[in-house]
Amino acid sequence: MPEAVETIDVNGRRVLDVSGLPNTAMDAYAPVWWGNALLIMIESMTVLLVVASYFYLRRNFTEWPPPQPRTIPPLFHPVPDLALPTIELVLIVLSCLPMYWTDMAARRNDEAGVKRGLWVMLAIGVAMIALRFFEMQSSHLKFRWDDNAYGSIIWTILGLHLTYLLGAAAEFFIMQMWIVKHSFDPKHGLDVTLLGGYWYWTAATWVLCYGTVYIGARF
Amino acid sequence: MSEAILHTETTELRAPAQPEAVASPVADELGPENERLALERTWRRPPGFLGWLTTTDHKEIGLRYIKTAFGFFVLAGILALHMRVQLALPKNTFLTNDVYNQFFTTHGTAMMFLFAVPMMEGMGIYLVPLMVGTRNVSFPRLLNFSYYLYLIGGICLFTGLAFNMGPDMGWFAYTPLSGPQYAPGHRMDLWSQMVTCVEISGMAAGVEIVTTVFKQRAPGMSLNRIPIFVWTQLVTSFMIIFAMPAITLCSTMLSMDRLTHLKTHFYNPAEGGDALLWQHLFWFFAHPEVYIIFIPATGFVSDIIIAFSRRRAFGYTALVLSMVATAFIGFGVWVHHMFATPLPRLGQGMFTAASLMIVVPNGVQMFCWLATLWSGRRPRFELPLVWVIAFIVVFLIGGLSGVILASVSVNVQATDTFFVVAHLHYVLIGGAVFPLFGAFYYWFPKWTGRMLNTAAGWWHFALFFIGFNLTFWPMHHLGLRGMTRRRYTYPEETGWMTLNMVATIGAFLMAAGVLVFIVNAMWSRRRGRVAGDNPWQAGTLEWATSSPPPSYNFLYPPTVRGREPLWEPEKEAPVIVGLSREKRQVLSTTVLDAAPHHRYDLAGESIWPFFLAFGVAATLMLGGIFNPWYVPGGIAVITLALFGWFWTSPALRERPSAQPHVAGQPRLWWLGRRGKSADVKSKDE
Amino acid sequence: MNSPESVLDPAGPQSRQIGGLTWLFIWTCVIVFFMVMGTLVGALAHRRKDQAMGPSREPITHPDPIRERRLWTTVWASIVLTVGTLFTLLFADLLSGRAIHKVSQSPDPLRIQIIAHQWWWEVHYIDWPARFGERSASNGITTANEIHIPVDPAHPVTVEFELDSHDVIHSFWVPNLHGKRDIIPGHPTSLWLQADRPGTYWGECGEFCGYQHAQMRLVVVAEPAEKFQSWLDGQRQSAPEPTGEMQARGRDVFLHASCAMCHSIQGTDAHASVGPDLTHVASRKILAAGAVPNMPGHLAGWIMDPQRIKPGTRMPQNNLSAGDLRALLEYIETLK
Amino acid sequence: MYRFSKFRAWVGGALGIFLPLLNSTSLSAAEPAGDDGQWTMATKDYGNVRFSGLDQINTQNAKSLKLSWTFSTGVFRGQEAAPLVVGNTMYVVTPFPNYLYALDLNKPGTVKWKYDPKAEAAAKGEACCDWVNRGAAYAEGRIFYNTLDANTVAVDAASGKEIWKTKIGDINKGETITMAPMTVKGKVYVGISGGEFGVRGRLTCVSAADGKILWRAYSCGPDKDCLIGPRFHPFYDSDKGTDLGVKTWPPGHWKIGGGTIWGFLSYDPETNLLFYGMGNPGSWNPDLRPGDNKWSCGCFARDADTGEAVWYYQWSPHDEFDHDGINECMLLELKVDGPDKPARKVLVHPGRTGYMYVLDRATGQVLSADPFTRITASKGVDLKSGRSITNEEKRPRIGKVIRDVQPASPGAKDWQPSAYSPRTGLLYVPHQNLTCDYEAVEANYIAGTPYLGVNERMYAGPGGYRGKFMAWDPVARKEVWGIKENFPVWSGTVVTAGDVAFYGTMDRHFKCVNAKTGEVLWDFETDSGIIGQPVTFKGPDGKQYVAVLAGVGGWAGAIVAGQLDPRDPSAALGFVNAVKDLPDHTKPGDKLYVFALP
Amino acid sequence: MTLPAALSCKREERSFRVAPPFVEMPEAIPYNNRVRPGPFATTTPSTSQPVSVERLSHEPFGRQYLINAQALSDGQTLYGAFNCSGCHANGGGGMGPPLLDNKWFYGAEPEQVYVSILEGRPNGMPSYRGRIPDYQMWELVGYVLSLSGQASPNAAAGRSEHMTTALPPNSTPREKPEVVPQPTTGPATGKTATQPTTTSQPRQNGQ
Repeated sequence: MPEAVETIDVNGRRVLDVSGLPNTAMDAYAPVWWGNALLIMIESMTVLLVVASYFYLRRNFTEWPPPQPRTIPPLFHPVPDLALPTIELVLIVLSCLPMYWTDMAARRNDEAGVKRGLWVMLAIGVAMIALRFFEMQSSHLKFRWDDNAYGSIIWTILGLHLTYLLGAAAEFFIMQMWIVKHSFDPKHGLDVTLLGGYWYWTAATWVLCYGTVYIGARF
Repeated sequence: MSEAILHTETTELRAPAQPEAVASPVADELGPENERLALERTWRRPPGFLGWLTTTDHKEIGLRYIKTAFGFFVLAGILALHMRVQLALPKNTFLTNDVYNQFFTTHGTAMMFLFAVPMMEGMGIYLVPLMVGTRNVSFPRLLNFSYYLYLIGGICLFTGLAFNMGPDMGWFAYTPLSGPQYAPGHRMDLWSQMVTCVEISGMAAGVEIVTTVFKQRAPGMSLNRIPIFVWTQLVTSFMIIFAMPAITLCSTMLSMDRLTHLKTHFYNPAEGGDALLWQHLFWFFAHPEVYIIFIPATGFVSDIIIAFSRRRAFGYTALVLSMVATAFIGFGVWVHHMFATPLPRLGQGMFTAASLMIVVPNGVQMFCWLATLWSGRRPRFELPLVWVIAFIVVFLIGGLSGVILASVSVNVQATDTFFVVAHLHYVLIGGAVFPLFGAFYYWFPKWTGRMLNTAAGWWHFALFFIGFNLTFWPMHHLGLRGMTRRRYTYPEETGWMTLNMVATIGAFLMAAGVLVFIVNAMWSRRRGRVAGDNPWQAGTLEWATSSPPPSYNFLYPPTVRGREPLWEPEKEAPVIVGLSREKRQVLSTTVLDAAPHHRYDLAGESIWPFFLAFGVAATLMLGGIFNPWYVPGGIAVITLALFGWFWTSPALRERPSAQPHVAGQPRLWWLGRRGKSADVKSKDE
Repeated sequence: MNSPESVLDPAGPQSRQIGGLTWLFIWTCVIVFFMVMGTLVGALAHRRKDQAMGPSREPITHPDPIRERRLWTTVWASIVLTVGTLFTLLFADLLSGRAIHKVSQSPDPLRIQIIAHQWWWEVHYIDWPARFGERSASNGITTANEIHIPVDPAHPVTVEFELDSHDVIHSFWVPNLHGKRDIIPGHPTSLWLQADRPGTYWGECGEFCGYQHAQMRLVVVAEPAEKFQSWLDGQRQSAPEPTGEMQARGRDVFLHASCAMCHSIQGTDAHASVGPDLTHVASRKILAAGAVPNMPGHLAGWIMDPQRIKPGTRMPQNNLSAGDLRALLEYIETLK
Repeated sequence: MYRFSKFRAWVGGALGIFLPLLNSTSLSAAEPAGDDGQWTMATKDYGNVRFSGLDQINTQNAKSLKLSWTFSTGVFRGQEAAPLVVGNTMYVVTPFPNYLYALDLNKPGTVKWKYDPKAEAAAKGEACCDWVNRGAAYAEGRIFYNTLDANTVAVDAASGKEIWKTKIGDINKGETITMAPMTVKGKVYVGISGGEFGVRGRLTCVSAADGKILWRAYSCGPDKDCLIGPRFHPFYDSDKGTDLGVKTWPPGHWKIGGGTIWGFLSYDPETNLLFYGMGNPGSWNPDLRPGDNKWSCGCFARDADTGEAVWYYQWSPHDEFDHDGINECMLLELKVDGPDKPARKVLVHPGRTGYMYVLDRATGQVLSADPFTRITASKGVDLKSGRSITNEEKRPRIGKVIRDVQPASPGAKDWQPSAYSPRTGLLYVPHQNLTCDYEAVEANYIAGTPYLGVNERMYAGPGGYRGKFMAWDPVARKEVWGIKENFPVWSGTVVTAGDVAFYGTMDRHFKCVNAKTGEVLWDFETDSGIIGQPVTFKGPDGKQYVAVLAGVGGWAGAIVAGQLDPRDPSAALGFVNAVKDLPDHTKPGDKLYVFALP
Repeated sequence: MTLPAALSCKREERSFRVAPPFVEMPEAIPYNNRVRPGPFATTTPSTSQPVSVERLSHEPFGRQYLINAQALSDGQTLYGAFNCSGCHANGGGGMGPPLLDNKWFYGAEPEQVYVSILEGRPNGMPSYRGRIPDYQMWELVGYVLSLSGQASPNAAAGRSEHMTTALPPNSTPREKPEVVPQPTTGPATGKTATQPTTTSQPRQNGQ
């Protein structure tokens, strides 16, 4: 285990020689991990506040979701469709597994493994975005964002989560590009593990959003 | 992107790994001078406009933050003078109501969002790396990004004002007045996008500071040895991280409510929205915001008191814990801004209790300062200390009027009157600007290498202190006599004229004080007395390097043996060697004990952060004000910038540097350097 | 420096409670302030006798532990004192809150509905103790910017204000009588108060509400029950028929120019409700929510060029011929 | 069989009026005693029963009904009128400009004459819900009807010459007339429309002879104006007291208090009482008019000669959702007390509020009030106090959308008249299944402009269908059968002794159904949606004919008639949202269809 | 970024006071329409109206209101206060024709809309002459035009704090105005049949 050595240099000063220390670190030892964790904290706060707003606005309605008068025939208790988001839920929860493998591959410095994992994750990310695209239609959600406060808040929750997905997919893509173009190195290994953390968080957030928008509306 | 660079680097990166050659004490034959030259080459920012634009030096950006924020302070102050002139006489016609509304809104907004918070961030950005003994912040490019986003946001606000598009609904922009129906045009859109810009920038700075403090402290600077100012910055940054999402969220919701094609209903009571939702979200941010401004100021106070009473802080742990407690409780008192709204009485009682409780940690801080002063050496009345003493006086008044406002019954009388105006100015000017001026006098020598002129400083102090009290003390009376805030005129029979006139005179005295300070600063930075490294014989690490510090901060980064490292009897704490001279490398330490852990390469200059800031601002401003269809385009720009940023950030393992520095600067370096030295002419030539 | 609308000049039980509480808080704060100031002066000026505390500039890195402990004792004592004070204050606040709540309950209040508009107050008397007349919808009155309430020491009359806003947030505030109550669209609320001495109390809109927030004032006239009764009865009358030719012409002007598009006068065909009800406008003390006193000259100016007096107000500029204006003023003067 | 002809027009009013009336009263009690085959008033009879004794068309042969002839009026607006058949002439009133056509039934469809009242065009802007007219009345050789610009005219039935024209209201104040007048004993009773304009509702009694106004009975204001005197004995305490028409309003508000009368009147010759309902109080927004707002949204029984009020019952005190009380009051004798007890003289009112009210005709006591549709706006009717129980959750508030209020403003059933068959003992009720989102907003009274203060958007209630044609058993107090229709059933209905009932739909179907089972026997597709009142009569050739005007419009069809923009759900006071797809199903029409068996 | 700001001058101007001149309304012009809202008028006082010629000086008379946010917002308020919404709903129409669409019976030029409000129109539009000050009429004109997207979308009113109805003016697609004759009694198909017709040949399309 390399460590910093306290010694006396040629000029007779007491010095702490850190040249023996590694220049890589993983997890909470790496500053980037902290940057990532803090950004996740910021976003968690945002998600929590949006969800809190959801329940705050709910108090203003006697029925939730309210009837949808725009369509013919109008809808009473127009809960959003469950099929797509449930597929998303299953997909994103299951996708934590390949993400985990990728994460582990990165820790092992297994370039092929990381590449393989990133391809899978990129595909999953794109699939999620595609699913979200189909999900974010008034025909599924039953409301437009400008119909009433209920419509506004559910679109906002889904849109917010969509930006997380977009961000994740973009990161999978750029990471993969880098590894294909250059080669795998510990810095990008660290990045892949951080991306893993971010993805787990995105999945957890979706569980929360799903619970709020889809399950919450049914009670 | 430069193909050439990428290509060569690719091939080099694929070369088999070799043990890394770093400067070792043995190799350091030429000693400090060689080290200095090498570091100079590595850390100096590239010359020219592009270099200026892309800089990642925390000192440069920190000072820019400070200067920019001070600029907004002056502008907002000028607006305040106009308002004071308008209010000096009843039924005055100096300003029209429309202009007055724009002025007071811009004044409040600029002071809160563009001056106070960024100023504190700027101070932190400048001082924190120095105080923890490292060479730069963890994410230097993020710093560049956050500064430009802030700058663009601020410029937009004042440009808007100049073009009759100044926001005019008050700095807390209560819906539905700020909503689409009652605030026509784009004034409030501009406001909310400006707020979003500045808060994103603030959050970036918060992340920056937390990581730097957690990961880059000098070896030996365990958590219980962190200078109090750094603690304040740490706590503040955490508060930023938890509080600011609320304002970005609620201002985004406001924009969406107002925006063409979106027109959501978050705040439309008819369609199930709620005007109170805005108030909850806004105050959930804006009350902690007060502490975000105030807590760093207590850091100035603590450090200045320690330096002048010449003893280590009395009750260091108590100070830190009370600060943390303040931060926690600060999140639980937002409702006291809403006591006049129809809320359940029980809730109000709880929030009263919480609001009173916050006095306790603040009281503890106050007692610890007094105890430090009491038990230290008899202080010399230098200007920094004088400002801090004035702070204690003035802030105490503000705090006590805050106690008065914590009571529901009294609050419903006093809220939204000039009593609150007086209170908040006593708290914010007293709690932040007084310490800030003290900090200016204290750290000015560090920034410029020269002392501020003392005589002018005393004039500044006298004018400002007297002016301040003349301005704001009468407002307590005005408020209790029924003068509501934000009114552009008042009838004569109210009898408010005399006090208003006094306040106006005071405002001009304050302005004169600030003017004296500006002249003093301009003059002193070139002609002031040379300060030397540590003019106050203070004990924290920023004084361990030259004034102003070199681009790499410390020739040999220090290690720490105590809480006030420069005062430790054992002067011989070892210095750090073995960091790469060719790369912008810093030592990363562990979070709790600050034990050396690994070497960490920082990113170098790049145009992408600026590009990203511009992209984000343009997306927000165009997409959030005019048409949401600009957003996809903006996202494309943002993505491109992020790709560029990522692509050019440093890899952890790089090719061994065979030669001390790269010969010849690549033509397109500004697209992104990996923190390696550019060939910059050294000073000796 | 005498000011008519002062928090510290209470005229009702609610504001008296608050006033007392305010004084308690103020004096506590004054005492605390001077205690801290004394300590501060002491800290700066006291002579350092101790050896370790001598005149040297050497920093003290290891303060004397005994002294430190003594200091800690002092600090702890101060903290305990602070907490104690705070509890006292909290308790006082809760007590006064309860007291206010208690005096605010009345089974038979005078209920006044206030609708805050940009930038005036619409006032409806919707219920009252039986002695002030038959309680039916038609016996209520509608006025603007001026509220009369009875003062009756024998049988105090509690006034319940039902507050609502249909545009933006306003805040109802009469400093002499009670604290503010924000009127938030979508959140109708109520406020109870009582006056126990006659007088004219000014009120303000407490929450910034747009261009004329500054000139959205109201006046509360607390008067003995008999006077109040006669005022109430007077307000219940329809507008008198014009007597002279000039007044008749004035009414014609009112009905046929743009006035009747927004205002109503009971007893005529004008029933519009965008602007204040003018049935008894001449009996009011103020015009335009306190922007100008109610005098013929001001009234003329207000009718002709309201945007000069109150820029942004909803009242449009008018241009009546001199004769018509005179006639109109003469008619309005009869609307006592 | 008494038969009018122009030669016998001199026969006195009393006699002339009485006979059809005797028909109806006797009919309501026992077997149909035949029918003269005429249709002399919009309601067919004084009891508003709309039962025709003709039985040529019956459940067996109805499926072979054929179009006999058509007539195009040239006015492409909502055709709500019932054609009159007197002798060999059919009289058709068009929407504005309110032409009156006399068609010769001997030569089917030829125009004998046309009368143009030259109604003022400006009235079109003052009519809330299209420029409709609900028909005319015949008596003494004269046709009486109302024009949109608030005039009542008497036209010589033979020549088409105007005999007199009386101004009943002032369009400058938003007063228009759309209702069909009723004539009794030489008097013409005329209401007024304009509840959306804050007019002061009243019933005007005009002399049939010369058009002089004999008396007016206001729906709000002092007792003197409302003709409330010593004879007034309402059943419920809340209606007792002096000057309630003033006291239940904010000061002076009764002057703009609405309570208009624009539905059908009923008349009971035995007691010489008129029964009619009043419309909504002035300003839809209830916040502006605290109090019960007497005498709006209720039902008056008045002496037909003097107009003195006898009793009053309020369907919806302090009306919150524009639930006008103008729906027809059907005068029936029903065994409501039990099969063994004697039949009781009752007044049946299928209310806009969604309740089927059965009132004692003599006292105004509510015997029962049962919901005949889904109701969320109220929680029932308290039979003790007679008041409907408000649903606090759905109370309109300014600036707050109250969702899913059923019935919506057009009510569970609007003006479209029902019919009653004494043969089946069932009521045939065309109605709608609409709910709405309702937001009160500030309202400003300016004479001659709408006085509403409401944003509303209607939509189909649960089930998705918007209209229903229902048979209701008033004794068993339940629905017997119902036919769900896509669009509101805005047409009237008629039931015959052949046990068939006719109604039309807005998507252009004219249907004949078995009155006992609800089976659709015959369905004819017309040019345009039907909102008119079908009538049946015996032609000069002795055949039974069925006639109806097809031309969509009215409130429900305003989107087509007025070419409104469906992008605004609040258009046409919110009805557009409920029938956004109507333009895909029909275009405006102007045609009279006459059917007969081949 | 400063570009939109630079464009904002006119849009964001808030000028409440109408500058003189006042013009005398020529009462000699006969009413186009005898319906005049408000209390019944026997005589008409000789009011003259403050006219808005110089309210903003950037654009030609009448069109200045289409680019000023405050004027359009005031117009929105007045549209409700003067009960325009009663007949024209939130643009979808009702008793009056819709204003959201591209069909204009009497022309969509600001001056034509102004005359419609001032003089009324024969098919039911009342005349507001003398009832609404001139500059407020112009504000109404601006708002009415903005309903079909004729005003600058940057200045047009956003959604109101009410029930969601039609698209707010700032989101309404700009319609191309088209002058069409009012279908007074004719069918929607354009065929104007005012003569009664009778068919004796039954057309059978039912059973």
